[in-house]
Amino acid sequence: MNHDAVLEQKKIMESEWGGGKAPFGVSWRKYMMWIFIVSDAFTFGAFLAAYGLFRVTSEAWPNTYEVFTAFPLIPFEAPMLFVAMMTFILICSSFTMALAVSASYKNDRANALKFLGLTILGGSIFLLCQVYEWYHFIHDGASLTGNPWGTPLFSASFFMITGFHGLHVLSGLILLTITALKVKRGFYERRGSYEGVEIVGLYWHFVDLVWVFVFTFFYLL
Amino acid sequence: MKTSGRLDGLLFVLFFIIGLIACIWYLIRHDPGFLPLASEHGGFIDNLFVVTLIITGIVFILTHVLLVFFTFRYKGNGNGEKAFWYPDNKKLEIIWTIVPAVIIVALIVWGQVGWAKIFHTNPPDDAFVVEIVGEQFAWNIRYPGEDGEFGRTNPELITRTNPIGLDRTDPAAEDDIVVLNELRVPLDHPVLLKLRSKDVIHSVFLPNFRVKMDAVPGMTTTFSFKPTVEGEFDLLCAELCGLGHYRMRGYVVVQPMEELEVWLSEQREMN
Amino acid sequence: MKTRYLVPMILLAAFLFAACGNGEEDRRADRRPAEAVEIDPATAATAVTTVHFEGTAPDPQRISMAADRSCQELHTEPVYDRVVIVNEDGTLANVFVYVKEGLEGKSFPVPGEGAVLDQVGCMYTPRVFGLQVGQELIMRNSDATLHNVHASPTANREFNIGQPVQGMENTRTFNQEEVMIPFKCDVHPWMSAYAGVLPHPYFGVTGEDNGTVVLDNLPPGEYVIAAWHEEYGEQTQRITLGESERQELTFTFRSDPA
Amino acid sequence: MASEHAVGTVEHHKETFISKYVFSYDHKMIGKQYMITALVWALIGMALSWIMRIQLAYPAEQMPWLETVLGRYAEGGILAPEYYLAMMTMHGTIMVFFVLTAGLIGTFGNFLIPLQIGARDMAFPFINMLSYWTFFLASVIMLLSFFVESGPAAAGWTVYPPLSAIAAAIPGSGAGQTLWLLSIGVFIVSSLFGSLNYIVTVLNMRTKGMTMGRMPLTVWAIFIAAILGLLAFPVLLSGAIMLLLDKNLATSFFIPAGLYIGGELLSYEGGSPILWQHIFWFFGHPEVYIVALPALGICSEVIATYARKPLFGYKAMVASLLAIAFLSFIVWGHHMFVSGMNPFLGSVFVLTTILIAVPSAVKVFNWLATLWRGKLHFTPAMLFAIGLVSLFITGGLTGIFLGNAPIDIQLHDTYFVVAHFHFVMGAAALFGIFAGIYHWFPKMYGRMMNNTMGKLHFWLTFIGIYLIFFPMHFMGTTGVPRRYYAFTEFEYTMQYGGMNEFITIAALITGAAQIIFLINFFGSMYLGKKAERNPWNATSLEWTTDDPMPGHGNWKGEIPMVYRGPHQFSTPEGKEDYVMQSDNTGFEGLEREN
Repeated sequence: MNHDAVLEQKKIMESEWGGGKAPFGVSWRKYMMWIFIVSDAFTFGAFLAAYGLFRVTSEAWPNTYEVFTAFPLIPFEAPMLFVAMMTFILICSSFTMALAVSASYKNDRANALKFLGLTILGGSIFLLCQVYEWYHFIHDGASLTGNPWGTPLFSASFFMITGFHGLHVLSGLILLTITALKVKRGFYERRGSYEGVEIVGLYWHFVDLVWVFVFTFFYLL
Repeated sequence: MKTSGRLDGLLFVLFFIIGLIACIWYLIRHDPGFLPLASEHGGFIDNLFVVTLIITGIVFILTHVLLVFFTFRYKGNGNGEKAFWYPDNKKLEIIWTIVPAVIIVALIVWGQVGWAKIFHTNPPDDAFVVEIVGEQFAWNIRYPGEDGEFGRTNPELITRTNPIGLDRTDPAAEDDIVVLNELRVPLDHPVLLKLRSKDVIHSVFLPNFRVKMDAVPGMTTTFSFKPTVEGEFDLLCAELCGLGHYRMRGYVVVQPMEELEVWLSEQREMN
Repeated sequence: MKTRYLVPMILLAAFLFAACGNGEEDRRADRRPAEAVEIDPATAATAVTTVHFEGTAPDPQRISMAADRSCQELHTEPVYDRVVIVNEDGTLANVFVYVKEGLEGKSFPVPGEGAVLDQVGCMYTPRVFGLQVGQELIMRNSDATLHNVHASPTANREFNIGQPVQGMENTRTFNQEEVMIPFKCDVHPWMSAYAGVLPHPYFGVTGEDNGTVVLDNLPPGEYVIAAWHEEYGEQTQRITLGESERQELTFTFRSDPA
Repeated sequence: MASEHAVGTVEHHKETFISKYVFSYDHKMIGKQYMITALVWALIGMALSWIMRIQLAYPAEQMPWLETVLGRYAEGGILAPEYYLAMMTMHGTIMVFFVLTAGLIGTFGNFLIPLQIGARDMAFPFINMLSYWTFFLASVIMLLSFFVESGPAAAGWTVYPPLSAIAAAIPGSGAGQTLWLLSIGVFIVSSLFGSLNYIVTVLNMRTKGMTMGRMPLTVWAIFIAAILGLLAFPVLLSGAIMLLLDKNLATSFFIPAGLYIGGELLSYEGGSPILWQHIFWFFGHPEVYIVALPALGICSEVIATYARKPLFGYKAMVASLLAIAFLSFIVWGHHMFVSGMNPFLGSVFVLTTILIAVPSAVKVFNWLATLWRGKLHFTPAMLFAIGLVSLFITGGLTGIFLGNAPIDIQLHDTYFVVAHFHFVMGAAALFGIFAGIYHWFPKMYGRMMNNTMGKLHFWLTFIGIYLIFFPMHFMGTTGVPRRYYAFTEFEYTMQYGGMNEFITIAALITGAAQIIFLINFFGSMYLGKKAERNPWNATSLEWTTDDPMPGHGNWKGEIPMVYRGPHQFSTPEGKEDYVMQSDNTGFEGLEREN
């Protein structure tokens, strides 16, 4: 066998993609989460694209600044204030999630647990806010088949998109809770890797990112 | 590992030859081409079809001759004798990437010229306008009448005697003529079809005129063409629309404008 | 190692649940039989109902069967859409007359013989008819073309049966009382028929020869008799029938509600 | 990260019947489960096509036995039009999703990926097991829809609303359609589970020396198909959710205002039926390649093996797979040239669509070049692979007609389309399955299939496919529309009465020929000749396992290392006419160094 082939084989055996190891040092768990996120992004992408089409083709689209004006305990109208607050809370929870991941990297169990707890808190508040938002929207007469502000596609796509996102937040909260319990019991410490926290973190950032898109396209624009 | 195979190679050859003969026999005997042409733009479609058929036919026969010949010729004995070592040939591969690409781009460009003629040119102002409203399972054909304008319609007004919900309070609707399944168009005169649907998606298919366009509820689609042959033709539905899809039959009558106008005035009296 | 089967078990349970849920639907059809009524022929009463028409009947609309040439070939003379048929004696045909109230809680045997809805010459025959809850409805296609019987009830289950072949018959039954169920043929938009489904046998349709319906063999009592016409709607009258009594009722439909 | 790679060190706990055959974690068993389920579905799908064919050949003929078989779907021995459409819809759905998608990527993706890249199992065997059982659940739900009162879905496998969304429009759009949507939703989840595993396993679990460029073409094809599935299926999921809401909760995403159906004005408002078509075909066209690519991959590998030649232009073959996959996402509009879509968009789609012909042509020419001067061994697998090439050429060329929009005006929704996709997607993919089964059966069950029966099966099927589908080109050119219950209503379609009868007889015979396969398949499982470890003298890693039928974990000892590319047949240096990828001749000592 010629020398070149041997050299090449040597190079291959040491290379990142040469087999026998994970390219970029990313474990299969993390790959799976990334790939799932890409796939799920297409689900949301399809919803948002459909929403965009409804909006462009509808003769009149309600002005969201006139629709989402409720804020608990405030007697006057505060357009978009509530949803801006929700968005802020969710972004904060993304921030605490990042802190939890970095704490877990330092094997700082107490801080990891603390920031995970804060993330769960933020997520729960967001979800409760969304319940309020839905309650108010329904109270004002919106349903899947109609609403007082015009085309029923408005309320239907609102319920569909925020509902689908809310389901994601809910499952994220469940995942976070499980992860937090595992951190508390020292599962990751024993394993020697806090990767689980990082993976849930990826999912949580994704859910937040989707919300930013929903917020931009549905509420702001 | 021992395998027989002389027979298989031979069978491939036989199958190819017999199949080819059977096809040619059938083509000569039954002439199963497009239905007789009756529209202007259809000639382009027919030509494009025939040219594509010739090109793909050559490719089909060439590749199959090679495939069949190779299977016939290169039978191994299964004793571990080596085949010809030939893992790749860049030049060859580039050739058979580029050549099909060029042929295909030519076909696309030519096709697009015709496509533009069919869809991107506005029908003339004096085009004969007919509206076709599909429903399960019939075609409501509406002629605008003397004023050349279609009256308002409103689905809330639909009854058995007013199948498209024509709003008779609209002056433009007064002389509208609605008939069932009978599409009459003038000879050698541009026709503009406006298609709508009452319920599900239908598709107006006039095989002789090389016309096909979906009738989609909630929107109006159009197709314009020029009939060139007098006579009676078929109107079919080409989009699955329910259990009566297969017999959603309409009739197309092409006649000189004068005769058509006589018929229209008869219909107006009956309406 | 038990937990590894947890998820598949849940899936399996979900499937079984779905399978059972499906069975539920079929069981709904069973109805508890109410008390059967014995009618004494000696005391049975009779209500004779005549339906009159006043005013001018609208001109019948001509049906163009050019839409389906296999239908057109079945007729040599023009066909009219006869929604309003006024008989020579001034009575109105195709009125469905029935006992609307007064028989609640009683049950009557279901006739073994089915009611027939025929399709002849691309028209429904009869146009208006009645049948009992649970009685078979036989739908027949006597034409050599596709018909479909599309019933759009509200209380009963909707059905839509295609009949592509001449002589084809399909049967269905209705489980709920409903007056009237419209029938349509989607292939021939001009075709329509109406059926009244009642839990008792006291109904009839006025004919083209006379506009009288005799509701006999009724147990004595107080009733609401109704008459329904597809163009002019429903009218009701309350009557009390004594033993063996015979009463005559008259309904009058007017062309213009003056 | 070395520990991550060792996922494959399977704990050898005690295997029970349930853990071995039912809720198995072993990728090989899961692959077989997919295969058997898909075979059962294939039989059901075929039976449905028989019913359709009998109706088309003998319309309006009273066949009392039909009522015996179909019950209320054929009262009085006549298949009613609404149930003909239901049979047609279910035939399409079953074949596309449950046979071709699950049967190809599910079977061979699971069975082959770890074996061919040198892994002990998939990255996440638990998700792999779930993937099969969610697929099973989807199957059960779909099967249930045959038993609901109004019958299964009947709006075509493309389920265009409003027909599919409104029960009054066609009986199948009642409970049957709801179950259809649910089943497809579950199927998408299953497909997601599968894709996650395939992709991650290929990326992360390759044995030492197995670079991406040394993977057998089957793995490449399945890898790419998995990516397609990952990106295409979620879009269908979104669409299915919206359609389900439209159907059952009266939203109007896809349903416009003012519909008048069954004598009633419906209260929907504002939706767009065209949107569904965009969503569906954005999924639907990649789906075609999710089905086709694995078959093409199998075909490439089988041809190289039995031609005893390296696959000609391995890199071009991979590149063409990638090109086809990429293009498949931007061609969906060619299903909608006459749907009322803006004709300018049509022009764009013409370009992208017909461009797919280029990588497809490259594949065909490379296959031919692989056969050239080979030493061909005509095993059943090889015959099916050659057959696939022929079918792929035939079906691919007709795509050039349909992709060119002006011709499509005439041919859209005619039997020409039926012929086209049955060749290029249906039959070609089916041949891929058969080639794969004949080729890997010894590794699956440790026994050989019967050669003579295999060949008989091939010839009957191959000739049968041509007899069934080739004449449909003629019918389509004449303008015979598809999805017709009978061709009795138009004079020009009636001229094909004899042809329809001919096609039906061919379909019945071809279908019956599959019994030969079933006998061979199940018979060989128990009675076949015991297989050697590498009966075909093939080169890829699965043939290096210790037994013909490897246990869980695949290799008893260490996983072999890879020293060279796949399909190394008749190399000038080698002693024999094949060199296995794990053969370390010339590389002695390299392994120890590491």
